[in-house]
Amino acid sequence: MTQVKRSPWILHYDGSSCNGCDIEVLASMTPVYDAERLGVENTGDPMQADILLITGGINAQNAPVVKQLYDQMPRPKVVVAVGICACTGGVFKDCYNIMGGADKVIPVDIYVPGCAARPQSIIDGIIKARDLFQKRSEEHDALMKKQKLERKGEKS
Amino acid sequence: MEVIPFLICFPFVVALLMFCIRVNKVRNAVAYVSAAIIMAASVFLCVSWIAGGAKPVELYVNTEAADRIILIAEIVLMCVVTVLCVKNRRWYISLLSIVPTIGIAWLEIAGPEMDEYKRIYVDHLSILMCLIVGIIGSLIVIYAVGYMHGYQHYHTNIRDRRYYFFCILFLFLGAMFGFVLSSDLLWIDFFWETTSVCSFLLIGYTQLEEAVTNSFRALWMNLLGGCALAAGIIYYALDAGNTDLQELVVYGQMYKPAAMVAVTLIAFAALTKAAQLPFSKWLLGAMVAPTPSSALLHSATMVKAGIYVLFRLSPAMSGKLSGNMVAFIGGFTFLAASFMAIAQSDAKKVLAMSTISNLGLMVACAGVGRPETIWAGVFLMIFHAISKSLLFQDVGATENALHSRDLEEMQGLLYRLPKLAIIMFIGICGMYLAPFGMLISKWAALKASVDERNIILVFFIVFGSATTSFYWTKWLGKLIMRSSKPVVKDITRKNEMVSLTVHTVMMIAICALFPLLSGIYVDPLVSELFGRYEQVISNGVLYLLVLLILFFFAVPIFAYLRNKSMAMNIKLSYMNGINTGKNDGFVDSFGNEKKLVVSNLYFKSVFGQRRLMMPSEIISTAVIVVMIAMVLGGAV
Amino acid sequence: MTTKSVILVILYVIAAPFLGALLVGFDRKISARMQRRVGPPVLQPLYDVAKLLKKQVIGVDRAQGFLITSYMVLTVITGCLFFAGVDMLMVFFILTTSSVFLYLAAVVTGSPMSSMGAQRELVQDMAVEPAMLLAAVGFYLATGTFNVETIISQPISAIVKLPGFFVAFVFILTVKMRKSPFDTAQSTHAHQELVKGITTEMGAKNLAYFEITEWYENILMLAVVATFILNSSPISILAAVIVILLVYFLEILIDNTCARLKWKDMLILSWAVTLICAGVNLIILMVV
Amino acid sequence: MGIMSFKGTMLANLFKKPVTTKYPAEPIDFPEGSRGHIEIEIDKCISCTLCALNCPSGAIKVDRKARTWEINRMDCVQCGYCTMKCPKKCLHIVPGYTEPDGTKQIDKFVRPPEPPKPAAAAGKPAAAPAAKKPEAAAAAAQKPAAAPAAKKTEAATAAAQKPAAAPAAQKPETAAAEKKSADAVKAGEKV
Amino acid sequence: MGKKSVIPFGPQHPVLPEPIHLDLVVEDEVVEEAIPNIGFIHRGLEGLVEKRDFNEMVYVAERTCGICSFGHGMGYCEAVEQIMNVEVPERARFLRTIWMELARMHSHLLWMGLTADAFGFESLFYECWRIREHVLDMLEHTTGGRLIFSVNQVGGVHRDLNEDQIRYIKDNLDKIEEDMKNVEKTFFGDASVQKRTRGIGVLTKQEAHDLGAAGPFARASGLKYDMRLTGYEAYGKLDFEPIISTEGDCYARILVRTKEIFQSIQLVRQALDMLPAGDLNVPVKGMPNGEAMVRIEQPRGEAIYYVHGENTRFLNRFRIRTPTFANLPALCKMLQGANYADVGILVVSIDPCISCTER
Ligand code: SF4
Ligand code: SF4
Ligand code: SF4
Ligand code: SF4
Ligand code: SF4
Ligand code: SF4
Ligand code: SF4
Ligand code: SF4
Repeated sequence: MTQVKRSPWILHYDGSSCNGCDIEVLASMTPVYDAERLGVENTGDPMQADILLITGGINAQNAPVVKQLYDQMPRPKVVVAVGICACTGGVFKDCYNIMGGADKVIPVDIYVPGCAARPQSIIDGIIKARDLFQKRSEEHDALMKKQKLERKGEKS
Repeated sequence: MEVIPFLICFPFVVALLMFCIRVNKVRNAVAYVSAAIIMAASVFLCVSWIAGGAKPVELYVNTEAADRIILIAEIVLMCVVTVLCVKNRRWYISLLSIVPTIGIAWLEIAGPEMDEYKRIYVDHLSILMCLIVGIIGSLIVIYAVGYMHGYQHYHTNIRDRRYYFFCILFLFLGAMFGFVLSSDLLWIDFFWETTSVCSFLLIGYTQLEEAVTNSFRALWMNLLGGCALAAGIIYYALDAGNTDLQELVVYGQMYKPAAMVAVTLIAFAALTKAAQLPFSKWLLGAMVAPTPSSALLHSATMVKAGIYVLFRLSPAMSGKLSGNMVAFIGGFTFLAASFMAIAQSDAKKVLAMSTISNLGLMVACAGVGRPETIWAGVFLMIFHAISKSLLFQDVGATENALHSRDLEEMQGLLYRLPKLAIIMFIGICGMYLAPFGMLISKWAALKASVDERNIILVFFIVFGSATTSFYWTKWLGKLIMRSSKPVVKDITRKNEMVSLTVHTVMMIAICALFPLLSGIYVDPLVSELFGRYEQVISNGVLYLLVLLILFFFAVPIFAYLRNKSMAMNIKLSYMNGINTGKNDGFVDSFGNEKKLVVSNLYFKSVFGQRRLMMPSEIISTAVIVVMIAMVLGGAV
Repeated sequence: MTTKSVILVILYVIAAPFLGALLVGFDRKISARMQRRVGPPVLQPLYDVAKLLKKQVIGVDRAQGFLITSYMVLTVITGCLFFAGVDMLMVFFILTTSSVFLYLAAVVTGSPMSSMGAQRELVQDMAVEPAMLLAAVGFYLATGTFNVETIISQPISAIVKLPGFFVAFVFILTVKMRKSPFDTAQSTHAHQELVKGITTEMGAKNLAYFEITEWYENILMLAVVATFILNSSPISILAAVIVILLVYFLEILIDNTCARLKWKDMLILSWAVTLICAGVNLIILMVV
Repeated sequence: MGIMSFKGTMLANLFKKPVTTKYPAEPIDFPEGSRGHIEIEIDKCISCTLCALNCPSGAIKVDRKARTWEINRMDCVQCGYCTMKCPKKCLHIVPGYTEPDGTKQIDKFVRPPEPPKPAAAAGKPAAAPAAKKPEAAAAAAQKPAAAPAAKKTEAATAAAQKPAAAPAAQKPETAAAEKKSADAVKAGEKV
Repeated sequence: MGKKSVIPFGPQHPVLPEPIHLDLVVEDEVVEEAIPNIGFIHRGLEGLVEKRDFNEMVYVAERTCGICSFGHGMGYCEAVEQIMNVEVPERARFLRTIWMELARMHSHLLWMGLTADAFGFESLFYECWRIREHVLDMLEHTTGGRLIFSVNQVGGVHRDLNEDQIRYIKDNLDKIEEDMKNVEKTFFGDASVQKRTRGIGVLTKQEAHDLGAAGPFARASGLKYDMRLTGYEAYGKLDFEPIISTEGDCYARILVRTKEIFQSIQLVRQALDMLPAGDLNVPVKGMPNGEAMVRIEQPRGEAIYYVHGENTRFLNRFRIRTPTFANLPALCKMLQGANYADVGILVVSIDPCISCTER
């Protein structure tokens, strides 16, 4: 069984955040917190990412962007909403231009609360997410195997 | 060997026919038949010569009558040039024709009594040239029939003078045969001038403003070479009492001063013909001519006439000042032209630049003048002739279908115009990729110049090789890059396709039979020129290369088949999250869809022709002037 | 081909990726320590590739898969040829060919980032090729052969005669290994103006193949470094290993102490170094 | 100007200890006064709703009748304004953060019945949110009903795995939690 | 046809900390045209004044942005205090100044890291952010928050500094100063860094003025323009000179910001030494009635706060003019003719804060 959870690569997208969580995500990669210990790589490219870290709420303009980035990621994938804004819209949820948290457009798996979410909290979130990633990967394998068998069955 | 006069004269006759027949269908039929005959004749010549033992043959030792005919023809040529020059208010150019012709005429009529010498000489090199001219030339004629049809159809502003076009094509073929088979420098001079004038006439075919200007540029540069040639001949003849090329080379090897000067002057002439710096511009300008003439004259054959002469002279130049000059100019041209090719986006211009660049390498090989470099040079010549002719024709056909020959317009051509694009792909691969032929030659040239301890040349080759890959790869990438541009209707005519296919097959065959060709033909060729031969690349390596070629085809095919059966989920391409859904556009700053355009890098500000041409011309001119002055002054 | 070279080739095919991965692993660890971080485990590159192979196979264009596979296979073949001890010049020429496949794999998608990255990759290739070819020329001048096997069985190491070539080669190694300041086409760190550059559109399997090929290529390049050192005496093997490690460490140090340069600077710099170092050395070799 | 001016630092760093904190292997050392999460001394609360009215992000919900005080942990921005507004000073902002979770965590506290029993009050001010669970009913809020279709396939596994541990009876109440708290804010404005 | 590429840059782009989009027309990697598009972060938080009362609004205002959140809270409070004629106690003014300067340090360090990152200098980026953690530690020790401090209130502040904390700050400042000197050497001494910053994105003094640039960005072009000179809060009592540079390129921008970090260290030390005793805040009575405009110097430039109230709990209007908004026109100017590889650096060099630009 491949330990896919040893290598969770993240893609970070900043929605309508105030920057607070945004830079805390970056801070969690820096020496003091060093998420790379866990094998995290901040890819910036959805094609290569396993975990989508999304900060900030969703507004009309960034909703399709978030959706597209999510769609571009290969399965298995996990979404982590970082910060209150991404969880629920936070203090901005009553603003006319905020639709709400990230779960308004894509399924969110892990909510990381905090305003701003602390780096440790983000690392917690990543750890939870990578366990989920491992689980999904195993399911994905099983699914692939099944499909392969089915295809073979069809042929013969 | 009776086929030789036939080969030379027959195209002239056909040319006359072409001019007279004004019915397209009939003329086309005649052109097909004549092309087939020429091809057959050249092959026959080769076969019969090899059957006769593949020994050098000397013919026509005494032909007063023929000499006279040629002299008259030369004067007629001069008159034609003069008339055309005056008509276009460029009378001064005609001086470049009048002066040497008068000189040659004087030499022949009033000059010293000549020894007996041969007029025609047949050996490996001339047979090879005959084959190139015969086979590729005829194929291009066949291609031209189809191409010119489409060309006239789309370029309604250009007067249909196809009779004229084909006339000159055949005229040229005849001149070319004459050129490579003659040994008499006076004959050579005549055929030389004829090819120059043919080229001039074809460049001006469209009679548009730009074409006329370019054609006169080509004319004066080539005629300048002609002057040097004539001067060299006269100088040599006055001293040695004959005008035999082979004799000249022998004298040159013996360090006879007169021969040295003559060799240098003739080499200079060859540089102009081979479009070396600082005379490269005429070849670039020649690209305004219809594609068949570009393919035939300006890449596959005529420019090779310069190379041919240099190969002949190379034993005499080897290790001398003139040789160094030629090697330097060649290497320098190789590098500078490949730099400039980077900045071109017009497909024909890229081809022209790469032609100049490759010719430069051949010239450098000749200049170094060692058996190994000639070996490499000959192979370069063969590969270059085939693949360039192929590429030119292909680009021409593509242009007819696409109405553009801009590289950027060729994006995704592999999906939009598959047949032509695949051929183009193969042609380009042949031009530079390991383990195809061109690269092997480059490799040999590099090795030989190291052996020769020619440091500058080593650098030219090493850097030129890097830049060469750059612009070719760019082009390949364009062909394969996905594009949303519409599929293009393939309007390539059957005869064009025939020529293209034969070229492609030839190209692949030669790659595959490379070691064989080297063993049975090129090695003897080299030892014939030098009287000795050393193997550049061991046979083992050559066979390994052939194996690699097979592999080269096998790997992608295998990978492709494997990949086909694999499940793959297609995703949108990455555009910072604002791909509009078809991979060809993104949401712009105003919320609208904007078409994505991905262009290649051209580095115009660094490698642009405007920027590099002037300095390169200055450098090369300086080198040539200094060297010639030194040779004239008696240095060896 | 001797049995020795057969063994070497087999070793290369099997062990090179692991060795390459380990080197990258140490690279990441050492870099992390330089940045006062703990850094990922040494085996991280292997974990990464294992994961990538597990992921859903995705792509923008079907053709990409086969082009990348061809790239990988051709690079491995090139490496094999080198370890089989054949003509070095040929090895370098063929290496250029395999990199063409990488270029094609990146541009086939027509995506902006990956195409621009690919173009820069081409510039990089253009920057390194002279030095590589010159290195081969240098070996030829020093030992009279392009044959790798013969080169490494000379009585004295080639580096004695070829210090300039060595410097030029190590310099372009920085480009080849995609290290700062020359990681213009693809950066292992995402924070590049081209996103992931040439690999932007590669995910899952394709990226895994790319990574593996990089490992093979790195090992090949380091083997060339070793060729400078190796001679007929067995002690030279030890020396070669030490030099390789030193060179690799130097690359890591350079990577961590330089800003990324632009393509123009890269081209000028690497050509200048090639011209000066290799050039002077060449002149000396040829004249003497 | 120098080449690789940073090399000294880099080489020196190589022999220095990394500054990385070993979290999660080692616990975090929160400075005193760090604003982490809100805690309530529920027995002191008088259900005045001032905290709920003044919370800028509407995280608190107070139900006077049911004597409950609940906070949506995924809504609280740790501003601490509620603690200032509370007349009984029974709200505190203390170090330590709410753990990330797959669901939106709502912590509900019930005020003890009228004559307060001292025994019940003693154990209340619990420290970490995790420790609170046995006393306060932590409920798993359902995902918003408007979740996109894509979620069903992709996140099906996640949904399945989510513990149904939360008492079934509480579900309807928590589902509406978000909305109601928002309503509360609006109601407050009208006052 | 031309050889121009038309490509998107952003909104999702790893070199950009925040979503901003540029339509780029590029030829040979040289930008010919750049059209920016913002709005990916627009929340409309100014509109919230109608839903949150003026005290509560402080917490919304400081979430305009998580980097100079302190300044936003402070600017808002100052504006409200102005209409309500509140005299803020002296100690509170000094505390505000101290926190403001600490926030400036963290903002500048963050920026320097991002700049290093934009030109591909990973380890320098890490180094800057490592130093920045010291600043964040100080802030968390004294305010309870790493980025968003929530210590301001209309009428003053509600956290105080005790002796331990002051000592802690002073110790930390020494450490930072030392580390900064090391980083500074690389920023100004390394050849490769110079290659990427010198002469890149030059903005002359005149252009900076005409295009309305603000903050360190403007000061790097030689505009002596620093709102702190107006002496709000405790700045009037501190001794400092605005830092300017004249080159106007990316190098100058780094220079100005680096020097400002040292300046901030000095300012914090001064303020700590002069810290007067007294109340932290004064009670605020009544409702805001009238309008006020306040200008303060945020780390990234001048910000303007405008409030308007009509004697209710809720303000009528709240507007912020942010520095990035002022700097965008200059950015577009610089991008023209820039190298594609420099786009990232140039965008970062104005210290773009899209989140407050769009609020
Ligand atoms: S949760 Fe807070 S810190 Fe994070 S983006 Fe939202 S307002 Fe900013
Ligand atoms: S800390 Fe702030 S957000 Fe959290 S409950 Fe209290 S007032 Fe609301
Ligand atoms: S303000 Fe205090 S007393 Fe009032 S409801 Fe909230 S916690 Fe209870
Ligand atoms: S604020 Fe003015 S400039 Fe900005 S979007 Fe609105 S109208 Fe346009
Ligand atoms: S920023 Fe402008 S548009 Fe947005 S809420 Fe405020 S006033 Fe309205
Ligand atoms: S101009 Fe003003 S009122 Fe009109 S639509 Fe735009 S924002 Fe609304
Ligand atoms: S807000 Fe008003 S004053 Fe300010 S720039 Fe815009 S139009 Fe001018
Ligand atoms: S200028 Fe930038 S850092 Fe400052 S508040 Fe605005 S967005 Fe935040």
